[in-house]
Amino acid sequence: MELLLAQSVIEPGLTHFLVVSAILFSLGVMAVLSRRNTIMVLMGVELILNSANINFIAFSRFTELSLDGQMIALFVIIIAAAEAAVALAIVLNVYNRFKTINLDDISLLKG
Amino acid sequence: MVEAIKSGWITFKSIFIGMGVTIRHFFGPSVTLQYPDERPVIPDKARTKLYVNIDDCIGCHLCARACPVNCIYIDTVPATSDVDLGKTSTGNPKRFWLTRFDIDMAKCMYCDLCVHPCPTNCIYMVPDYEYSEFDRTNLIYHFSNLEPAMVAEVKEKAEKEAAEKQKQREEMMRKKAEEAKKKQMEAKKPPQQNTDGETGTKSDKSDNGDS
Amino acid sequence: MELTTILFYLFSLITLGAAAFMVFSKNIVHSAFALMFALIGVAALYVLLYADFLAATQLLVYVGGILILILFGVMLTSLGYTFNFKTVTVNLAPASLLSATAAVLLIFAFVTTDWKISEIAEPTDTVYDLGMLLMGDYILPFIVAGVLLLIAIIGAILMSTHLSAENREGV
Amino acid sequence: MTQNLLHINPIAILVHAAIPLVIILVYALVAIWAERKVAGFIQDRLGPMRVGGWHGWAQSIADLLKLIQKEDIIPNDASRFLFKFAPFMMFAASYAAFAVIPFSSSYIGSNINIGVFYLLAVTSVLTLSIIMAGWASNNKWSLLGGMRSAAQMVSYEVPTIATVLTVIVVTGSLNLMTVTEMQSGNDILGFLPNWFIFQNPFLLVAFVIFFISILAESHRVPFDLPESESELVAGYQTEYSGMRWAMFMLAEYADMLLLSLLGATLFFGGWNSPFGDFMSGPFWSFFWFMLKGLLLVFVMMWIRWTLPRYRVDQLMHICWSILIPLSFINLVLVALWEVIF
Repeated sequence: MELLLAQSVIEPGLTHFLVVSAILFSLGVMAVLSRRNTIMVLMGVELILNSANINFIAFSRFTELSLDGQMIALFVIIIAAAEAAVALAIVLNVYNRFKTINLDDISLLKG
Repeated sequence: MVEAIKSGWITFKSIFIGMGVTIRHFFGPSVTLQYPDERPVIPDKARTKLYVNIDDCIGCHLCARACPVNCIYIDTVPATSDVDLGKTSTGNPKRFWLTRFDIDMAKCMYCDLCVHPCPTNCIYMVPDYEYSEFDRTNLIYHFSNLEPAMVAEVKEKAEKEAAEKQKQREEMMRKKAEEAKKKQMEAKKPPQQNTDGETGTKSDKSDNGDS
Repeated sequence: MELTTILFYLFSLITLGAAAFMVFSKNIVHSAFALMFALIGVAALYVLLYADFLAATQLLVYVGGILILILFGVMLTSLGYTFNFKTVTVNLAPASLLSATAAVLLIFAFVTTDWKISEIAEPTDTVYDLGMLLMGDYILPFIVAGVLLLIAIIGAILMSTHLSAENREGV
Repeated sequence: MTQNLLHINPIAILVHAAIPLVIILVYALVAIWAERKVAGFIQDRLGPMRVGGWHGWAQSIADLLKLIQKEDIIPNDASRFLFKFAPFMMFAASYAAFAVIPFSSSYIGSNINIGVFYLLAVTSVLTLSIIMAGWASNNKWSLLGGMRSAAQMVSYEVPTIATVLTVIVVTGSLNLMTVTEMQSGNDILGFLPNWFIFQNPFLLVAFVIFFISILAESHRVPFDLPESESELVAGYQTEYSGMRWAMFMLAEYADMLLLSLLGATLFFGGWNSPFGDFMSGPFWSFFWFMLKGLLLVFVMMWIRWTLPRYRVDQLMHICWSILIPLSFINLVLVALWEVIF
């Protein structure tokens, strides 16, 4: 039993983590493109940032990049926090003005 | 700044004063009574549950009349001349069989008004406060100690005696009427006037005797 | 077969499943909670990559902070709490085409590239080294990030106070 | 340290994980009983006296049996999965945090270097589980309770982390075992133990702020707004019954113990005996540690029966305009003290 499992499942290496991050990235892109709810789009952006972070940390673990990768990931998290705070403040303002957060309905600048 | 420090100090001081109060109560004795194990001492005149000492009851109905909610039911049968019911502990002679003496404690309002009129002090409150029941009819207390057979016998006897007395009275009435007739005949007075006067005095006399 | 391997597959399954649920769920609150599972899964993947400090940061900042902000945003921008929180999906075909293309291209690139893997020793104390880096090589980005956060906070507060002031005028 | 965790025997992991679980369960049974006894004594009552023998010691066990038998009700329009999942997630979050608590000089679940940071990160998941429970119940009081709790916990996390940071500034280590070891010995004024609470006047201030914040974080009176029984009919727990409600209760008590033990570790010397080498050793250190933690828990209960509940705006005012500025000023002062002395 254990042997069979060992044969079918390979020890996770750099590629495994990269594939996970690639799928996560495409899911995030899907959310950003197909959803019209601003908060949903924001959540998609968080997924994309996370997939980037997995990439950074995987490279820092398996290559010469060392701790620099983790450092960049840390800054990404910081920026994500700032982005979320500002974005949600904007979303609340938009909701207060337009009574909707559907991105297609917020078209005042289209002229 | 000074204000802020002052208000902060007052905040902490008041919190600690409050906590001091609670910790004193924490170590202080508790006032809880462990009820089924420890029981409170009932005051002397506590109104808890009515009790009737049936041996002392003379069947005078005073308590039933005093009751504001009519929760006392008394039926009496006069004693026949051949039995002596004895006397109560207070010396009053007993003249009635108590065929029924019920108190409905579900209706009782614990006013104590029935206790005071009793001439023999036979109805009073006893310090028993745990008599809850699942069925309300169980709260009707029967104090009469006569058995049903005894009740029937006593009733029969009393009826017989009453019938006898009635007969005697009728006999007496007849005799009296006969005597009156004789007198009437002898006196030869106008019949209407005489009869009116006679009956009037007789009824007066019987009223007096009854009361 | 090692515990690490099982854990890797378990956590990547959780992460990707939760992320997929997040993207395709109609209810936006369900999406937000699915995002929580995805973020926790990502934190677990960080642990498997020996980035324990970053895993904790991920939990603290994303799960304890950003996600709660998002949930508050959801609750504050739907019309009453009985509202269904339904979201519309548009451009389904082009979006899925694009994201599938991205996924295929990325996976192809990642799998075929011959990465220069170096077997570095498993680090035992990342916190100390990270701290030294943060106070050494990365001191300027660190300060800039601090200033950025400060500006973001001030901006968010200004925007929301402006919002409430407008409300008061409206009333 | 992580590789140690990943390469050891799974059975060893299970055994290690079971020890805090046993401690939490036993503590919860004792604490629920003790809470009622404390409430009773403070109000000049006796509290539970019937179940079991002496002073109703088996009351919590009877309650547990009752809760197990109760019907598990799920509201019709509730979001079923989230509704079922929330109590377990809440307990998992507080239970996972026990991994880094050094219970005794020879036992710690996981001796990782980011100890305190891990603890704070894991407990922040608690907030989400409360929102989850509140939203999934589909009940306006639950939702209000959940939202209030989220606002409260996010706010009070800031002073908690700031005061924890003051201790970290002094120790220079996030590892709770190291933090505890740094406090052994009796050197202050010749007899006082080397606990951080005695080492530095600003750490005393830090402890006061920390204690107020953990009261708020574990939803204890006077900050029990999320579940305020008299206004929100128990807040996010309204729709829960039976075992799921018991899980919430367990998680709350576990959270209370966790934060008390964290306070004992950071400020009161953890498992160090107050008498130096006297009565020290693996068992005695466990005893002293639990004693300190349970004393803090007792103070929480004591405060519960002393102070009334705050309003929401007062709660936020206390946090944002008093505790947060104070804790940051205090952080700077502690750092200055460390530089000077």
